Amino acid sequence: MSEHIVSVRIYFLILLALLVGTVLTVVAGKIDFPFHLNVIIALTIACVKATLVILYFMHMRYSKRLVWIIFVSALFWMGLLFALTLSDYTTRNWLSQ
Amino acid sequence: MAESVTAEHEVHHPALQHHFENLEQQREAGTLGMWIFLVTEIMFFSAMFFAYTLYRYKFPLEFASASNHLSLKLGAINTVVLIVSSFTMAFAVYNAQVGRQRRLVISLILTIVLGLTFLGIKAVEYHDKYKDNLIPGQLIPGHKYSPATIHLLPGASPQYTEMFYWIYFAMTGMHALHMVIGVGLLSVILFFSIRGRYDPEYHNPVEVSGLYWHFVDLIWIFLFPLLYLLGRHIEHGGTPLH
Amino acid sequence: METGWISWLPEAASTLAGKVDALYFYLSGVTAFFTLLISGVVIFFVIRYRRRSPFEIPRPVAGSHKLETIWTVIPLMIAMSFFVWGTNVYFQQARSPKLAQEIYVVGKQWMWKVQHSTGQREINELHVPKGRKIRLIMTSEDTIHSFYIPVFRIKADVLPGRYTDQWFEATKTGTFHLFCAEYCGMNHSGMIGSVIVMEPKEFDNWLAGNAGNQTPAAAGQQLFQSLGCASCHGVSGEGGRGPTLAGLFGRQARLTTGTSVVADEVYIRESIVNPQAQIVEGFTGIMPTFQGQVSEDQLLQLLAFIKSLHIENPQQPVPAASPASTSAQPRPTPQLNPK
Amino acid sequence: MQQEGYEIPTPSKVNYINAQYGLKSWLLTKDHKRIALLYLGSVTAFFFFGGVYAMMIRIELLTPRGDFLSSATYNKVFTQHGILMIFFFLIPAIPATLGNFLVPMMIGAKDLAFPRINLLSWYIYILGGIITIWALLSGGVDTGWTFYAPYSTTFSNTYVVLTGLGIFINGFSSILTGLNFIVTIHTMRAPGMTWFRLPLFIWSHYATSLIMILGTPVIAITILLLAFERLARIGIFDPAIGGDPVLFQHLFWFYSHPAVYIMILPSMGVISELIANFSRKNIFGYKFVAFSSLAIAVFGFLVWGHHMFVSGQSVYAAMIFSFLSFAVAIPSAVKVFNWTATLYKGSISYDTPMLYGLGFIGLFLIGGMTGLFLASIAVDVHVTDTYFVVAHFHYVMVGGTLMGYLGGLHYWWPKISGRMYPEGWGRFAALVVFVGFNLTFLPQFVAGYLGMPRRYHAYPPEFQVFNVLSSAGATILGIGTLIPVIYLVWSMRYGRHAEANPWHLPGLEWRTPSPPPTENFIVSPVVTWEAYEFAPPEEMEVVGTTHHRPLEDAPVAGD
Repeated sequence: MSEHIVSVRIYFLILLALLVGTVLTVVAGKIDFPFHLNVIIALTIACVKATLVILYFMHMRYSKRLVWIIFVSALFWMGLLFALTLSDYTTRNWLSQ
Repeated sequence: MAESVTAEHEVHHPALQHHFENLEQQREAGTLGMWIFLVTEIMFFSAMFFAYTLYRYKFPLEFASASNHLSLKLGAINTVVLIVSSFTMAFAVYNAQVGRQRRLVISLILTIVLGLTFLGIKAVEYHDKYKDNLIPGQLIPGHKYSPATIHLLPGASPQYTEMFYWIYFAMTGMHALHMVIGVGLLSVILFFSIRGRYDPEYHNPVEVSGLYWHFVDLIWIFLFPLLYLLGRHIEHGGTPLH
Repeated sequence: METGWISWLPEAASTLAGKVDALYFYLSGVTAFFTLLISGVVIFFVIRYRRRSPFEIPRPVAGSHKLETIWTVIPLMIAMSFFVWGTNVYFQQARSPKLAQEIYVVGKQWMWKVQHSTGQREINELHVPKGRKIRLIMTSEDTIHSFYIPVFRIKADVLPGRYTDQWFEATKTGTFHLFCAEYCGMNHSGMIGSVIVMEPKEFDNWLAGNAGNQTPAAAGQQLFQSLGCASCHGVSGEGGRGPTLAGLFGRQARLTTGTSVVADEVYIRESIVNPQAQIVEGFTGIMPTFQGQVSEDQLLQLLAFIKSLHIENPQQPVPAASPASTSAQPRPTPQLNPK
Repeated sequence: MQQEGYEIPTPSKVNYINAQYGLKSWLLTKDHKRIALLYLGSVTAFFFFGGVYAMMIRIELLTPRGDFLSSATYNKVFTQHGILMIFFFLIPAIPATLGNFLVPMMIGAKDLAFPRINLLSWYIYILGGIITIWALLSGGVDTGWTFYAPYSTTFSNTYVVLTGLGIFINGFSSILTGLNFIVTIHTMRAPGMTWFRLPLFIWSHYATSLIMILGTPVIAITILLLAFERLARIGIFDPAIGGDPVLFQHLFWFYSHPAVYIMILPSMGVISELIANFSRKNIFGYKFVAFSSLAIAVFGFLVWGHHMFVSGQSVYAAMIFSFLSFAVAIPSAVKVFNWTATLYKGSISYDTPMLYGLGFIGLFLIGGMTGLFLASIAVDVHVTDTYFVVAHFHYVMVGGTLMGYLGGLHYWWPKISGRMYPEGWGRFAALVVFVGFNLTFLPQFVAGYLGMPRRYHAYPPEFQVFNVLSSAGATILGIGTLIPVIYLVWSMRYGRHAEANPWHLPGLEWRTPSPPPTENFIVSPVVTWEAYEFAPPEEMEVVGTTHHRPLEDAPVAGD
């Protein structure tokens, strides 16, 4: 397997997308969305930006499956930390209700 | 299968380490090693992200009030600086891959300069917080934390804004530390690039340092909205909810 | 439990103890059986198949999915029986009974401070009646402690800045150990005391014998005046610029965030030290924080006072174990927000 | 099918030990085998350092009154015993010594993927160790190895920050070791060494490394936040600004529970080797044993809340954690059953390593079974923070790791040192360790259920009988661990020279001279056999994978 060389054009496109994402998130941050949407919008934009960086700048798109597995498992473990700890905090006062 | 093992031993690239069979194996090991290191970094930060999540959920108004005190302008500029530096880093890797020596050196220098710019702006921000006595606790003698300069949203109690600043300094401080390490790492790469150590066949160190640099960018991509943006809509007349 | 067993098991002196011991016996029996079975098989194999000549190569044995499945599923089922039983007993214990008599416990380095609802104070001793349900409401003045009574098989950490609780019903009179079970610093092993279980009658005498002490509720009422709470919440908690407190305890309170919380001990404590955190609907956050101004003891007294406010006459002390005084009983829902 | 592959390892005088001389050649070595020896020496030193503290604890507890040490000193002693033993002995014990030595050899590689990082990890370990010992000597630390906030952040006036720094630094040594193993196992296996031909030792080290890289960073940041909280006098675990001390426990146990598996999994790997090799049988249910290691690594991350059943955590979270804790018992049970089945119709020798292997099964049975008591919440509420827990985790962590460590050390000693250890002494010491261990910790189960809290400097007199038994056992155990040190050191000079393959085993590490040359193999090996494919010497010769010589006629060591 030889390494994949990403073209400069793609790098430029990604840069553009990241900058647009930054502007969008700042603008969206100042607008008052209903239903707590602000957090969701901000995090969605951040996730999209992060995905672009990972896939193209970090060449994940062209990497072996092992690299995908490693990265996804990191997110999975982070999810475990969040989920199980929150299982405590979110249910602490259930008993008294 | 056995033949291939001995066959490739004949042509030695000078950068091939003795215990690897060939450069391909060495490259694979290097890249894999960095990705695994990034996994540990994700876990490292995730504990702080969790603390953030928990306390923001607990003190939404205090977090929003304290967050609004941060400079959105500087934060946004820094985001742009870091994104561009990520681009120049990617460009450096590209030039290493295709063997353009001069461009590799230039893009590495650009990346380092942008990284230092980020740190400079961060230092300005820290200094502002220092002047406003917003360094949490008693870390700095004579500058005990005081929320006096924070414009509190209705219903926010001042003492819990300290929690926000604790987490702000912990997360951005850790991030800045990673930036410093990254700048150091890239300086070493730059040094070797100038000496012409890398070629299209062997440039794994550039690639691996690039992975690290992008990762640091990645963390900031999340830190920026979480720390700087989460209460802005309230400032602009929104409902004070989380 | 009197005979030879005495050195293997602690006395069982609460209604819970028997249940925990039963589970313990079940666990011991099952695990001992399997431990002996497996070690027996191992020892048998080791002797039976010992190496007889230096170069013998035994025939390889293929694995068996059937066996693997069997020894995955059977332990799983046994483990699940432990889980169900253990969790079941735990949940019986976790829910405090509504009709329990309440005793306040404050842990500090390195002593236990106890106050009964009649006002009696004790240090490193806890007098309780046999046959009545007792609920301990506990907090710490400094670090984490853990209130542990082995003969009752109960233990719960005592945390700063928060209330935890546990309950028991003693079944045996006598004097028993009380330990701090969470390491808390230099004199941790000295943070011990006695639990004295008495016949209910004797206990009532004991309580009466120590008259003259102010009840926590009464002390709380004084604090309520002296701290200026009454100026907003009304002398008897009837409300004013602040929300009504009479009848609040145990009810749902609607908050400005649109959600509602049960006004339990934790909520009331939080509202005193961090009034801005959960503001009742229809009010603004004008109340100052009392963090650092009232001690944990005083907080408990204020709490006792607020709890007592559902009765017509708030001054009346809470008599021990009288059903009328139980705090967490469901009540008709009075108006929370005077408009 | 076998055309070529093994050159006969010609007995060469040059091996990794005598390839170079001088202190510098050791301190700057990048050879994984030499680094393993550096670790071996330092890890053992930390074990005895921690052991001295253990003896002080046991002497103090001989009598109910605190008459030997003051309570402040006693608190420091048990804290430092825990810190040294856990962070500086149990966690690196097997991976950093035996793992470092054997992972490349077992997969047929010349070294680990990152030899320089490997050396760096030893220096980090030593630096962390020096800082910790410095903290201990300049006044010590009394928070318990668990560092619970807010005691550690606010109330303790001992060297918490310095000790924390030592542990923080040491964590990176663990991370780098794990990283190195994973990359090595993925990229550097010899041709023909497929995943299911790997010895189970490698599988368990792979699983261990996963825990090291996923868990260790969390404790590192937690300790760091704790240290800063102590310096700033305020922080995220402090109720004064709305923080929750229980959050510290969550983050702490997120690593520290899986850390138990960092200790026990490598040991299980050793035991799998011992059981299979010393009964000359392929391991029963290879894939089940291999995957159970991974299952333990994954499930191990889901159960930390069982340390917190009385901590004020939500009762529903307690229920979830209890359930998952029972689930993690299953893969451990599967391993024990498969080991037992492996013995069936084997050819079982009673050499020292096998005695440790069997001893491990015994101790692990007791440790594992009592874990079921602790996973049942109702019983746990009564026995948590008592000597029941102390006994349980010593059985699992110490019993498990020590048995695996000593067993593995004896098993591979001919390879490591090129010398045989004295078999008679070996068996004797194994017996002493086993008896001493059980005498130390069995009585503690009883004391614990009777209600004796842990970390007590003085205790009610009715518990004395158990403590006297325990202290007697600890003395025996202490002697039992000293004996091997003496005769192993002795054997390095006076022991009988070891052959390349003294036990007649198929593993790759036995197909190279003892001690091995610097790059492990004379020719890069090609693997054509399954793991634990035993064959009589003649047949092995037909396969052409091993030496043919008259060496085979020599009697098996110890027989």
